[in-house]
Amino acid sequence: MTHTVTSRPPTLFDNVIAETPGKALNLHACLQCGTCAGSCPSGPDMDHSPRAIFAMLDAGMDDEVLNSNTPWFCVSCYYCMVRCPQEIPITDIMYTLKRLAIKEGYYQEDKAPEFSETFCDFVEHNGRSFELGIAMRYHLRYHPLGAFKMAAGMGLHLFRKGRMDLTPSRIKNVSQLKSILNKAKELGGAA
Amino acid sequence: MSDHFEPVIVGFLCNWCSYRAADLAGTARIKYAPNLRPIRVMCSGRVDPQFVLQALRSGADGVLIAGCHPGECHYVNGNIKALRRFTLLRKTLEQWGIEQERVQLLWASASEGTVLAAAVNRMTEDLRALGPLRWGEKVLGDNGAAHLVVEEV
Amino acid sequence: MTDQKKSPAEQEKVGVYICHCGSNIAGTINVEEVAQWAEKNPNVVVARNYEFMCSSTGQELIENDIKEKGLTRIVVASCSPHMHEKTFREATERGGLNPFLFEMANIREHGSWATNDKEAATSKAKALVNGAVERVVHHAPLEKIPVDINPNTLIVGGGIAGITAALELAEGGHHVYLVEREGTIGGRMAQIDKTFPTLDCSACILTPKMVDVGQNDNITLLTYSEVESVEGYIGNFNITVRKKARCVTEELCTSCGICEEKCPQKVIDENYGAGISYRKAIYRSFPQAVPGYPVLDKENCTYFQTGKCKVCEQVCPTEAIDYEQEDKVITFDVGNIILATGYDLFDARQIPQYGYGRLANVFSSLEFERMVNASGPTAGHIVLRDGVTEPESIAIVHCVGSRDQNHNEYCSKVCCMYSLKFAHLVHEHLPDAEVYNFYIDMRTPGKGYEEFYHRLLNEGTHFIRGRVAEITDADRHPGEEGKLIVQAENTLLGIQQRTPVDMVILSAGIEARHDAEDVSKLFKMGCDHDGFFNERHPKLAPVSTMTDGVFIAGACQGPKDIPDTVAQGGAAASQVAKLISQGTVLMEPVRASIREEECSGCRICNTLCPYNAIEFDEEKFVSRVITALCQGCGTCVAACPSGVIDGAHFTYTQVMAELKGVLWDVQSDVLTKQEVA
Amino acid sequence: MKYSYYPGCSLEKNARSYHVSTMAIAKSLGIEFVEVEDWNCCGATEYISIEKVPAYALVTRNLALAAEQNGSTNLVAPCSACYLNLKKADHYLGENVDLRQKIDLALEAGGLSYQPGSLNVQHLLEIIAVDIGYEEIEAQVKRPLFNLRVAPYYGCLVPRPAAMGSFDDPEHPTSLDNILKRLGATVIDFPLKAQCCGGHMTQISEETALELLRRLLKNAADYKADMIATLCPMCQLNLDAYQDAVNAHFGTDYKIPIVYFTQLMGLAFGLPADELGFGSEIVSARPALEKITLEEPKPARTRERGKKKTDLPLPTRPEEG
Amino acid sequence: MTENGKPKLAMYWASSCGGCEISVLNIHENILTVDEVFDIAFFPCIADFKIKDVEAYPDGYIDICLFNGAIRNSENEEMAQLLRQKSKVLVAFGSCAYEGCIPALSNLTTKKATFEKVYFNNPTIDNPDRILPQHSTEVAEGELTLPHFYHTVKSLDQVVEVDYFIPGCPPEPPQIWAVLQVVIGALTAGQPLPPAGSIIGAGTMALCDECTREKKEKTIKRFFRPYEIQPNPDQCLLEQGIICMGIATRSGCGALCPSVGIGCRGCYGPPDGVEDQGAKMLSAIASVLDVGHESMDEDVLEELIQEAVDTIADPAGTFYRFSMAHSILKRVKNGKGAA
Repeated sequence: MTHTVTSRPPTLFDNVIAETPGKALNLHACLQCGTCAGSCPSGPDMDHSPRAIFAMLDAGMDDEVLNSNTPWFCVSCYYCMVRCPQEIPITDIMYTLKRLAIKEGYYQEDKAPEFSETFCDFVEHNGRSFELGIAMRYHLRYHPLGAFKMAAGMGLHLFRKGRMDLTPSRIKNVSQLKSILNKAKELGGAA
Repeated sequence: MSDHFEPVIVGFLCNWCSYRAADLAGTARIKYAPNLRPIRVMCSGRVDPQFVLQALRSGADGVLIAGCHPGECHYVNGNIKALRRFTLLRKTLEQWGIEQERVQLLWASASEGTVLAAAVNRMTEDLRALGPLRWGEKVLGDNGAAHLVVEEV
Repeated sequence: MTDQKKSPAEQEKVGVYICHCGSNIAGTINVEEVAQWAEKNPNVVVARNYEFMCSSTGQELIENDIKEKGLTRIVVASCSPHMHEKTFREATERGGLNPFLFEMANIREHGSWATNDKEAATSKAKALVNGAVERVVHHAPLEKIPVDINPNTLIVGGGIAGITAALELAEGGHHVYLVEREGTIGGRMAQIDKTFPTLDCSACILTPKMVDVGQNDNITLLTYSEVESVEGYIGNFNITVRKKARCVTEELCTSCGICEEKCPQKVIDENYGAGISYRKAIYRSFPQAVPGYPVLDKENCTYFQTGKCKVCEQVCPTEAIDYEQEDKVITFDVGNIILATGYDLFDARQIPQYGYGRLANVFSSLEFERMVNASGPTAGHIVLRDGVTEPESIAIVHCVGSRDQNHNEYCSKVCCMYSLKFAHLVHEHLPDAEVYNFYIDMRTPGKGYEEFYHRLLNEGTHFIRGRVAEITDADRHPGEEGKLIVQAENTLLGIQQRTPVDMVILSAGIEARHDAEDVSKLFKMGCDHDGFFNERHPKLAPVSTMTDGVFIAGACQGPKDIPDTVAQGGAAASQVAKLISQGTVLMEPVRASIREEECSGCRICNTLCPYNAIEFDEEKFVSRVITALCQGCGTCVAACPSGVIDGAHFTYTQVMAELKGVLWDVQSDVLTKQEVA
Repeated sequence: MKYSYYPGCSLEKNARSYHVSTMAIAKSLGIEFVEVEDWNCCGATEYISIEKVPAYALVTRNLALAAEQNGSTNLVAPCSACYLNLKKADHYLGENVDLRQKIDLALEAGGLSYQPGSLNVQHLLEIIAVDIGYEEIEAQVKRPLFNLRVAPYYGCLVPRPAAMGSFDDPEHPTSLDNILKRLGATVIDFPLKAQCCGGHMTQISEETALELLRRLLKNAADYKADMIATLCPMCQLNLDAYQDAVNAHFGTDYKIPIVYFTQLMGLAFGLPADELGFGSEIVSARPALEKITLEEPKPARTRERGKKKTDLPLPTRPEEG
Repeated sequence: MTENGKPKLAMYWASSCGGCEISVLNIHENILTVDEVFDIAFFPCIADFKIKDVEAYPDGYIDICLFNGAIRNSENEEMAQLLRQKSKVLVAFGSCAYEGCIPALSNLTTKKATFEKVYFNNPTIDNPDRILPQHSTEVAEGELTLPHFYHTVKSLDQVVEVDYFIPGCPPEPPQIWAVLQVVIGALTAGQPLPPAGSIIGAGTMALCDECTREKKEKTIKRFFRPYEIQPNPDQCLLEQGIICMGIATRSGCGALCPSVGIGCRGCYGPPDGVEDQGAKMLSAIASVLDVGHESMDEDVLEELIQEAVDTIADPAGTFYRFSMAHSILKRVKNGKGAA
């Protein structure tokens, strides 16, 4: 694909493409056909359909895009990506939008970032995750009521079935992992 | 000449497929390495191995022979003869110490402008990595010191 | 020894003309610099640069310089020779020189358009110009070779394109061989019910033409036949056709249809019936078939499979059934060929999320076309797969397999219009049914087409702008039970919609025939990367191909509606008629010839010519080229170990001169003595 | 056959039964799994939402370890998310030079390195369906699952995205169907077989997640499935642990057990149920398993083509064609 | 040397085997006529001359000099220069002087590799101290010198201007005698000489012209080395898969080798109109290789053709056995290629 090089400062549209691996350049070729939004299992809960997000990116509506809950409602099912007639890596773009929203300080309160951040925090210290422990910590920190509900409901079930750990396992070489991740952070910037 | 090396590729392009592929690449404004110097022949079967040798002798860093895909030759099977000659020539050139990348055979149909452009780009990169051939100066020493060249043993 | 005589080449006076082509060339290449540089070549008398060399003033420059400056050779550096070689050869000739004393350097397609690097483009242009100058001084005057045109024509494909072309030629008094793979001519148009936007009955306008074909003495109709080989060249093709055994003696058959009626073996008619109806093992695709003789389908015939039955033989009143009949191989000569092999429909099973083949009430467009046809399986009633229930709601899905990188990137051009036609037919047949058309963009360019769209808007069709994501029978809510749910984003509202319907029609796109590539090889022409046949020029030669004497018409060249197809059939016929009335064509004199007195008779060249243009003289022990058969590829020239075969206009000296010319800047300064000598 | 094995965090505890049953059938099928030593979390779908380079570094550490430890060049993950993350990292690192260089440097800080393309990342389903093959599976069956109606549930991350070369159709996968059929089970044509279970949506918008789960349970129930067979710990957890919540929220009464396909394979191979981790599911599988009979049910009528005189022929499907 | 009015004849060998001299003597009793007509001015093979003698001649003193042998080292070149200066007519006599011949096959390798082979890695050599000949060696008596060994073997015309070329390895005696007769005629009876630069003592077209084997259309499936098959005595050898260079070789020898069942080696060089004998030979036989068809898969096609081509063991050495120095490329790339 030929891509015209310009000297203007990069827009959010450009950044999204630059920060997404794969054939993100195809985003330029979006037909606005709506296959992504039509395919999306959580589409009805998004405040803009993925297609609309792409139109907004093109229109320079950066604030609205980064404020949107759309990427946070992406369930990573990849239907949009395999169906897109222009082969746009839509799911990967949703991940990029999340990262950019965090970097730019957007995103709505009590939405996914905290969950993701809790998760990452945990993995960085232990090398492994235990989703239920993480969920519990996340709820305790952000939604105490939810934590109670969870503990009393499915948490209890799982605990009984021996499927819920209260003590996480830890990998042996945590220091190696930490140096890798620190270096990666240094190289990666926030996005 | 500066240190920067731009390889020179002579291209023998068949009139019906590859020459038109290059036309199409241009018409479609596909930008590719300007290192190819195309010569039109009616068929890749017209390419006499002497042309290839002479191109190398006359300063080219590589030669690209391009014809129609097997089965699509405008003259039924001229390209098959080109392939047979190319295969034997390649084996002979190997004895001459000439790297395989320097003489390449490509099938590019009239609709494959992108294929041709990509092949030229790739070949240019190959040759850039190999460095200049400049048979006259570097091998035969045409620049004067020619026959006095005494290789230290 | 070296400078005693000037080679004749150095005595030529060359004129060099560098074209700006507006900014197409001059925007990237420093044309002035190239011209000034070229003038330094000892053979060059004058080098000019001019804005448009192909303009009449540009051509006059050449003519005047030949006359005034006594030029003997001309070089024009401009576009591809495939574009203007002819133009400048003619200018050269008008100036008084043999047109072959001209050479072209392609500095546009191969130069200015291929790079943005001005310096590199300028230096490449110098190399190409120099190559042309060094070459042209070795050019020799040549005369074109006249070739007679056989007035007969082969037309492959008996759809509306082939029918049109055949009738045009036959009615003009020329003989045509019309070869059709199926048992009858008619093609896709015979399957269709109504044509958009006029809603004419397709059969009503097609069948009279089919009958005309059947009755025209100038048309040899070869149905149930396939072309096996094609040899020769424009004016003189030799064709071999295999006429498959239909197990019916044509001379005896009266087309009464009793065999078909009595045949006990029912077969799904995948072809004409689009898989939605049945036919017998001995069958005519439809009652108006031309010719009217049936075809016996051996693979499904009970007699051929089990050895018992022979019902058709017993009921035939004229003893026309012949189980022993064998394929016939027919050969004939023609001067020109028209390919009108049509298209395949995109197979919607490649998009599993649309459920075709899994969900019974998802239909392909051709299935619907047959269903709504009065001669179809339901006599024109629109019903669900159970054959009885009338749908109350129908979704028509546009762009199935088209405009999709995963399948075909191109727009199939006819689907929007036929989808609108379907919507109209539903309204007509089932006035109470709701119709939903799901589209990405509504494409209705054509006479009366947009008006037809407006008519459908008025008829109350629901148009939803959004490409369908999936079609499912998995209901979520009570309203969806037992329905097919069409899920798509209504992009104009920005919301995801689930539309429950009874029936879905998939408007599948047009694809190249699955065997188009084999056919293109058979006729020695090319396919584009979508598999459609390549035309010679997308604008100016839409029905010609790269192979002289081979023309294309209709959807084999790309998606097309009926009016365009008919127009192309006519255009191809007129191209052929032009050649027939010319009687001869002048062929490029690019031909091989053997210097017999120097031929050692080694016979290396004897097997190389694909046209058998080289013969061996057993008396003189030398090989000889039959000029009329030679096509000028030059393979023998390259192979001759004695170097005694000359390839006119591509001689050893000419190519070597061009080669050294394009390498002017990289040759070593000091040549070895041998080369100076 | 020998494979490097990456269990992933879920299989350590929550999806223990998946791990246990995988190991059990591996024995029957002659597969040797060598666990990647000191593997770390793949980052699930969370890490990539926060930071790109560290997310790829995190996954790639596992690839580097697996390649270095040299158990096999085939790396198998039973968890869909782990599988996709590993495969995606390998793919994108090979394709994106800039990313590759950064990851090289990050790994170097930990004394590791990884050459993209040196491992073949596979999901457990792939090696069982493709490498082992249906014939071999059928040969191992000692106690067929006759009369058990199973909904084959693939979820998202194994069939999709297809760009990296999926072994099955991204829209309409069939490998699990085929395996279950060979086990003797009655496999329903589950329309939602590759639809989403909601993933981490349970933590973000329970409302959204419960609706997605409801659709799956309803569709399985509509098709009278006795159980749903999964191949992903996240799918299992969501459908199993949140089934109560779905019922409470929508006023439904689904009791569909969610088991791993490896558990069913083990059962059919004649292994004892308690060695396969049965019992750890929240919606008990016992009532469904009790329906298994020794006799083969009458073959379900094949699709009803041309059944009635009026019926129009139906086009064939590719797998029938 | 006394002046007796007879024309002066010289013959010198540079890098060659000596066969050319033998061939001259093979003109039998005619050698007496030569002696009668000519005065021998320089002919180290048959009479004792010193370079000093030649140097002492005035320029153009020698009427005709038959120079055989290629230019392998600096001495060869110096002698070529000297004889050019002293001769009216300089003839490149035999394949070595004409186009490099067997000595020039070493252009397929490097000087370094040649020395390695000759002075170290050779079963008949014992050279533990790895002593190599040096251009200059100091001894008590002073400096001893050896000629420079060139990297590339050249033909005579690549170092001096040459008037005529007589091809052949060696040139056939009847052809030699024919040439000498012309020269004698010119010198004694004032008959015309052929134009300068001509190839004399040979035909103009390819050898097949004088080969009596029966020739048919050529379709060759693979090639055989001579020991692999027993050729049909009447049929064209090439058609039987034996490499016969006759198709790309100048006639003149009377097709001696093919007539006894051996493929032509190509010693008469290319026929008129061919620049690079090897390339033409290569092109011709690859063209008639009857393997692979346009309907085949591209991969299969390439594989089949490669297989057939691989039945030719040493294409460069075979096709350029005699013409390496006159080929377009002349030698292999430095330090690479066949050892």
